[in-house]
Amino acid sequence: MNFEFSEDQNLLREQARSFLDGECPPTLVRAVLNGQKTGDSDLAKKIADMGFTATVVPEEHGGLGLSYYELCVIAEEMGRSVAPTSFSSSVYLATEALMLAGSPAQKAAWLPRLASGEAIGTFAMAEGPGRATPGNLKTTLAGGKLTGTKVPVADASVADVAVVVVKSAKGDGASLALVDLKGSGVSQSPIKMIDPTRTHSSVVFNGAAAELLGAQGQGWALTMRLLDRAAVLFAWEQVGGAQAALDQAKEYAMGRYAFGRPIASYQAIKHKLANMYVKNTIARSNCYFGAWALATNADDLPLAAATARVGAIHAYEFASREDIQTHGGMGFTWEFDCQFHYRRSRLLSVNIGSLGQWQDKLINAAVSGDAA
Amino acid sequence: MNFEFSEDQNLLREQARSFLDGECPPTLVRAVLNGQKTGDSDLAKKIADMGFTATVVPEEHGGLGLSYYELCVIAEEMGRSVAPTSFSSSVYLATEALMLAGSPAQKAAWLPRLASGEAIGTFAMAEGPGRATPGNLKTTLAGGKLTGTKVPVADASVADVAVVVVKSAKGDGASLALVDLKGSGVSQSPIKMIDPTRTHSSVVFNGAAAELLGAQGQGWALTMRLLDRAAVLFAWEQVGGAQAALDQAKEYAMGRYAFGRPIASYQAIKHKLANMYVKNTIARSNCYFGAWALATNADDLPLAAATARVGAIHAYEFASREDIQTHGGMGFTWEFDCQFHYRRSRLLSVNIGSLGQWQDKLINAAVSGDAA
Amino acid sequence: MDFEDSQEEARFRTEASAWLKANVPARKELEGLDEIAASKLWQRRKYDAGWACIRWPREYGGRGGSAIEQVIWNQEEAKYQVPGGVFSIGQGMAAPTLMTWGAEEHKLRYLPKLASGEEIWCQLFSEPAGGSDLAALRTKAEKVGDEWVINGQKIWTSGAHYSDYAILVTRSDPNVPKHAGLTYFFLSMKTPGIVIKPIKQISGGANFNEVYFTDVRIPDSQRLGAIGQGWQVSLTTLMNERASIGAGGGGVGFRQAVKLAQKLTIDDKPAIEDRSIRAKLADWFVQESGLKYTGYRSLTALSKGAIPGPENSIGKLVGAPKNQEMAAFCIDLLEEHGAIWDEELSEAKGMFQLSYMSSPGLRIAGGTDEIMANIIAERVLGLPQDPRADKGIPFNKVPTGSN
Amino acid sequence: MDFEDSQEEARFRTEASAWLKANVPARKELEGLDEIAASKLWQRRKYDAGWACIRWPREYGGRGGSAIEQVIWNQEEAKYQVPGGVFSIGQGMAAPTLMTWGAEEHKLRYLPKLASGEEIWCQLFSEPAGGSDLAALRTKAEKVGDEWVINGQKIWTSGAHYSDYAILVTRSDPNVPKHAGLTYFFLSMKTPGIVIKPIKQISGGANFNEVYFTDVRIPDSQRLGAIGQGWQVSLTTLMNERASIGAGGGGVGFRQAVKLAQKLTIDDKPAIEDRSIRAKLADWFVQESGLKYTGYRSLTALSKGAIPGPENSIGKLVGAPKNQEMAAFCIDLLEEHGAIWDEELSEAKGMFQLSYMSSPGLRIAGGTDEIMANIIAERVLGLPQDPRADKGIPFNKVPTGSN
Repeated sequence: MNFEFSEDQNLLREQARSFLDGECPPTLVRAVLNGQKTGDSDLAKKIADMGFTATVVPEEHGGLGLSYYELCVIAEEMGRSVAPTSFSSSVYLATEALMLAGSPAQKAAWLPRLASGEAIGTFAMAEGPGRATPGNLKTTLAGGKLTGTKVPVADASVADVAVVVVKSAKGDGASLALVDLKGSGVSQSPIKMIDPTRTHSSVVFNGAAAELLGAQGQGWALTMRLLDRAAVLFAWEQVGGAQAALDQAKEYAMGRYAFGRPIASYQAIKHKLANMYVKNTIARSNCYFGAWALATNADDLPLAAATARVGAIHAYEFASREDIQTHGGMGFTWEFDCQFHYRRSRLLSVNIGSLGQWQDKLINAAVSGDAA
Repeated sequence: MNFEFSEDQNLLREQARSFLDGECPPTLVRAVLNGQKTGDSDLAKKIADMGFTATVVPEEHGGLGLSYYELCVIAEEMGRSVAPTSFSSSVYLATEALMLAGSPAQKAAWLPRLASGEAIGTFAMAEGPGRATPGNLKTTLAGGKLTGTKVPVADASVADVAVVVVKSAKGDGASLALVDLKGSGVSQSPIKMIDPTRTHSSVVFNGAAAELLGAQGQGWALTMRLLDRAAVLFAWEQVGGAQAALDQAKEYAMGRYAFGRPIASYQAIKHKLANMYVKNTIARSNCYFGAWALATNADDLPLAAATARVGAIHAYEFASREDIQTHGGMGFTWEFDCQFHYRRSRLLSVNIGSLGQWQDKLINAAVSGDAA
Repeated sequence: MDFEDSQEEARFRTEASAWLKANVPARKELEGLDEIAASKLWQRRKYDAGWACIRWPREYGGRGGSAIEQVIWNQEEAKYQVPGGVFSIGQGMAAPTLMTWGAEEHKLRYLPKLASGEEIWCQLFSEPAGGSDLAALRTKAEKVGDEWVINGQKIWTSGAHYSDYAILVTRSDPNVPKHAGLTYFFLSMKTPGIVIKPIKQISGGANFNEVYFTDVRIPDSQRLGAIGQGWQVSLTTLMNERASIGAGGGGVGFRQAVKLAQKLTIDDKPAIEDRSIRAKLADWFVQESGLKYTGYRSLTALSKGAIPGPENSIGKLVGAPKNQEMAAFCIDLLEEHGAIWDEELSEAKGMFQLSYMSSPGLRIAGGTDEIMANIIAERVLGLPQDPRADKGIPFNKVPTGSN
Repeated sequence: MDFEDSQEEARFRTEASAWLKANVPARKELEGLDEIAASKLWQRRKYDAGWACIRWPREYGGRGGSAIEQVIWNQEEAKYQVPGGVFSIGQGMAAPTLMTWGAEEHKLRYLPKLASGEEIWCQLFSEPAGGSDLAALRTKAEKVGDEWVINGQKIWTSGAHYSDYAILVTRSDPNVPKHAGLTYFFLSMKTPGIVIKPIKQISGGANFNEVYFTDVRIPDSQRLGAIGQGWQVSLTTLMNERASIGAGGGGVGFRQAVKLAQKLTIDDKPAIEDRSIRAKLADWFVQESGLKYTGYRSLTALSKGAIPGPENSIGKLVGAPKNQEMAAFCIDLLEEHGAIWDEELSEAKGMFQLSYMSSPGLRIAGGTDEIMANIIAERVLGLPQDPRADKGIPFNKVPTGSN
C-alpha cells in the first residue's frame, strides 16, 4: 500500500506554493476583483515560465512529460491561492482536448505553444441557461465555417485557441471544433461574473474558420471523456480552496473573542470547523482516487472523477459559506478575503456541470460497474 | 385573523391528555411492547367510551358531528402518548372511507358501530415491498368475492371490517372493497413490526364475501382523497410525538451532568434541541393549515395535507433520533422509553406512503395551483 | 379557526385600505425625488391624516391604535409600492426607548417629528470588537462638567449618513463588570467630531456605516436612564429590534425557483419533472408555509394582546440559510450560465446571483444563525446559558485576545 | 501512488494467505461449538503456528511483526468466515496496557494466555454517571492492608459474562480533582462479590453488561501504575481503543441500497432511475469511498511507521449517522412493508430494520457523534477545550445534578 504522493511530488507542492505565495498573494486576487488588474496581466506568463503549463504534455510536443500526480499537486495550489488565471481553461480543458482527440498536425501546431505558454487555450460549451445536450446545441460547423454564440466562455479574452462543442453537421449528435480566436469571424464581449477574478466572455462565431477536432459526431463522447479528466483537476482546485477556507476560519476563530473567550472554544464553532475538516478529508481522499485513476488511465476514471467532483463541490461550498459565517459581519465586508472562496466555489460548482449532473454520472458508473 | 384552536377545543385537549395520561401511561405502552398485553386489550374500548371514535361522525349515524379540529386535537394527544391502539386505522381510515364513498346502506350498517366502538375498522392497501399503484395491485373483487393477500394490514387482528384497495375488475385502475373480516374466506397471521406496539397482520382473502365501496374503477381516486384526509390526522399524531420526544430529551439534558455542568448547557445539545423546536414548530404550523383545510373541506386540502405530512415526517424522525442521541447510551437501552418514539416515528413515516411520495404530491398540488 | 378579521379589525381594514387607495402617491408624484425625499413625502401625508405610527399615543403623533391594527395597516400598505424603510429604526427602536426612558419634554420634542418623518434616527450600538457580544462595547464616555465626551468607534450603523439623530450606548466605567459599566444617550448626528464611513459589502451594496467619535460632546440632559444603567435601556431597544426581525426574507423563494425549474430542462425534459428537484422544492415549500402559518399564529396571539417573544427568531434561523441554499440551487439549475452576474445577461436580471451574494448577510445581521439557536435554546426552551468566562470580571480585565 | 504491497509486505501476505488457506477450520470442524469454543480453537491454532498477535514480542506469545503486517494479516484473515472478536478487548486494549504498565512477571503470566486465547479479558471503565465524562467514575477503591476493597458499579462492559479477567479503573481518592483520584487494577472476574447483569438494547441484542462490585478484594500487586495514576494508565488503554474504532460500519451500505433500488419500483419504473434516489445514493457513495481512501492513506502512513491518531474518529462520525440515514432510506423505499421486522417476511431477512434499530448505538458507543466532533476539533484542529466547570475542584465537590 503506497497511497501517498511521492517525495518529488511533495517537493513540487512546496515549490508551487511558495511560487504562488509570492506571485499570487491575496493582494493580487483583490486587485483583479477590484478591476485594477485584468485576470491574466502577467501571472499566466510566470506560471508558464515555471513549466506548470507543460506538466503532462509529452516531451515530443515540448512538454515535461510528467504524470498527472504532478498536475494534481499544482491544481490544489492553484485552488488554495484562488489564482485569477486562465491556467485551468488552457491546461485542464484545451490542452487535454488536443491530447485526447487532436490529429498529429493539430497536436504539432498547438501543444508546444500551449505547453510553453506562448498560446492560451479554452473550451466553449454552454450556449445559455441550463444543461447543454447534443439535442439543444445550436452552434454549427459547416464547410470549415463555425457559426453560433457561446456564453459564457472562460478566458476567451486572453485565449488564442478554443475547443468548441458544436451540433454535428450530420445531426447525429455533437462534434468538437478547433478555432483560432484571433482569426476573423470571431467577436466577443466580456461579461460580469459572480467571481470577477475569472474572466469570461460571450463569444459570437460568424463563419469563423475552424476544423474538426476528432471525428464527426464523436463530439459528445469526447466531451464526456474530457470533462471526466478535467473534473479530477478542478476537484483538486476545490479541495485546495476548501482547505484554505478552513484555515482562514480557524485562524479567525482562534483570535476572535466573545464573552471573554475565543469563539473557537464554542461548540457551535468547533463542530462547524470539525464538519469542514470531515468534508474536506472525504473530498481529498476521493481526489487521491481521482488522481490515481487519471494518472493510470484506469477504467474506473468515470467513477473516480464523479466521486471526486461531488465530494469536492460539497466540501468547497460548505467551507466557503461557513468561513464567512465564522467571521460574522466582517466576513461579509468587501475588505475581507472570505469572499474570494465564496465566489470561486460557486463558479467551480457549475463551470463543468453542476452537482446533479455528476451525482447522476456517479450512479451510472457505480451501477454499471456492478453489472460488469 | 383567528388562527388558533377555540377554548372548547383546548378544553378537549386537556381532557384527552389527562384521560390518556391515566389510561395510556408509558407502562402500558411498555407492556404492549414486551408482549405482556395485546395492542387493544381494552384501551380501544375506553377511548370509544370517551366518544373519541364518534368525533366527526354525523349525528344521524350515531356520531357527535363535531368538526375535524376536535379530531386533530385528539390525534395530537394520541401521538404524544404513543397510544398502542387501533384508533387511527378505525377512525382516520375506515370511518373516513365510509363517509367518503359509502352508500346510504353501508353508512347505516357500519358508521354507528364504528362511532360507538362496537366495531373496529381498518384499511388494506399494501401487497408487498414498494409502492402500490393501480398497475401492480393483484387483489381482485369479482362476483362479490374478494381474493388476494394484503400485507401488512394494521389492526386486522382486532378489526371487524376492512376497506380494501383492489384491482378494478374492468382493469381500468382500482376499486375499493368493503369486507367483513369476521366472515369466512378471511385468514390472517400476525407479523412482527419495527413498532410492536401497533399490531399488524398478513391477511389472505380467499373468496371472502365483499362489496364495492364507491364506484367501480374509482378506487384510486378515492384512495388518494382518503389518504389526503388521513395524512392530516397522522401528521398531528407525528407532531404530538415529536413534541413529546423533545420534552423527554430536554428533561434528561437538564438533569444529566458531564464535566460538572448539565449537558443542556453545551451548545451541541442546545442547538440540537433548538433544531428540534424549529422543525416541530414548522410542522405544527403546517398542521394548523392542514386542520383548517380538512375542517373546511378546502380546495387546498391536497396541498395542505402533503405540506403537513412532509413537515411532520421530518420533525418526528429528527426528534425521535436525536432524543436517543441526547440520552447517550441509556437512550439505547430497552429500559428507557426513547425507543417508543423511535419505533413509532418510523412506522408513521411509511404507513400511508413515504416522504418521497408526499414531496411529489406536494409539488403536483403547489404547481398545478400555480396554473390555476 | 379562520383567516378572517374580527368585526373591529375588518372595520379598521376597510377604512385603512380606502384611505390608502385615495392617498398613495402616484409614480409621477415621486418622480425625481430621491428615496429620502419620497419617503418623507409619504410619511408626512400619513402623519397629517393620522395614519402614522398606529400604536403610538396621539399626543406623540400616533393614532393610539392596537398592535393588530398596526399589522393590518402594514398588510394594506404593503399592497402598494410606497417609499419608506428609512424610518424603521427611529420609529421601531429609538421611539419605544424614548417612550420608556425619556423625559416628557424629550418625548414631546422628538416623537412627533419621528412620526411625521421630519427627522430620521439611527442606532449606534455594534462595535468591531463586539459582534455577537454586544455588551462588550468599548466606546468611551467621560463625564466633564455636565457634558459627556465620547471617543470610539461604532459599526453596522444603517442610515448613519442620512440620519438627524441617533441612540448611542457607551462604556462609562471600564472598572466594573461588562453590563454594569454602560450608559445610554441620544444625540444629533450633526454634533462635531462624528465621522461616517460607508462599509462595502460583498454583495456590492453599502447599507451600513462605520461611525467614528473624536471628543464628541453630549449634554448630560440627553442621557437615557441612570449612569451605568445603559444595558437595561438597551434591552428595551433590542426587544423591539427582535420583534421587528423579519423572516430573513427577500431574494429567491419557492415561486421563483419553480418558475425557473419550469423554464429550464434537464436531459431535454422540464427540470420541474426531475424528482431530485421536486424533493428539494417540496422541503422548501414546507419551510415557507410553516413560517407563514407560524406568523398567523403569532398574529392571532397579538390580536389577543400577547407580546411577540423570542420565538420570532425562528423566521430568520430558517429563512436565511434557506435563502442561501435556494440561491445556490437556482444557480446550479442555470449551470455554467448561472455564474454570470449581469443585469442584462442573467436570468431574472441577476436576482439569483444577488440573492446568493446577499444571503451570508442575512445569516449574520441581527444575530448569526448560532445566536438565533442560542436564543431559542435559552429563552424559548429555557436551557442554561453557556459558561460565562467574563462573568463578574471588571470589563478591562476580561480576556480579549488579539482584538 | 499505487495500491501495491512493498516487496516485504507482498512476501508476508503470500505466506499468511498460504497458511490461512491450509489452516482455516472447515465449517464441519466448528459444528456444535459455541462462539467462545470456536474462537478459542481458531485462536489456539494461530498461536501454535506463530500467527497470533502479529505485533507482540515473541516472548509474550506474539510474532514480533510490524503494524502493517498486522493489517495485512487482518485483510487476509477477513477473506474467511472465522470466529473471533471475543479476544479483541483483551488483546487490543488490556494487553497494550499490561505491556506499558505491568510488572515483567505479569506480562509473562498473562500475555501468552491472551495470545493463545486461553484467557479472555474485558474492560471495566464506563459507569452510569460517567457517560462521555469517563473520568467522572465513582466506583470506590479503599486500601485495607495490602488489599483493595472495591464497591460500585460499571456499565457497557462487553463480554463480562464470559471473561476470565478484567482491567478496572476506580476512584481511590474523592477528595482530589477528578483525574488525580483514580487507581487502575486488573482482576479475575471470578473474584467473589462481582455480579453481572446483561443490558438489553432496543435492537434486541444484549452485547453489554452491568457489573456490580460489593466488597470485591484485589491484591495491591494487581495495581497497574501508582496510586492516583489511574488516569494516565487509562489513557494507554483508550489510545488503543481509539485506534481500534472502526468505520462505525456494518449494516446497510451503498451496495445493499442499490440492490434494493434496482429491485423496487416507483411509479412502475425501477427506483434506481429516480433522480432523488440517485442523488442520495451518490452522496453516500462519496462518503463510503472517501472513508475507504482515507483508510488507505492511514495505512500508507502506518506502513511508514506513523502512529494512528485521532483523525480516525472521522470513520465513526461519518459512518454511524450515514448508517442510520441509509437504513431509514431503504425502509422508505420498501414503503409500508418496510415497517415489518420479521426474518421471514422482511426484505433481506430484516437487515434494514435491524440496521435502523442498531444505528443509534453506533452513534453513541465508543464516543457520541458530539464527542467525536470535539475530538476532531480539539485534537486534530487544535481548537480550545470547552470551559471545564470541574477543573481543579475536588471530585466530591463537583456538581452532579440529580444523578
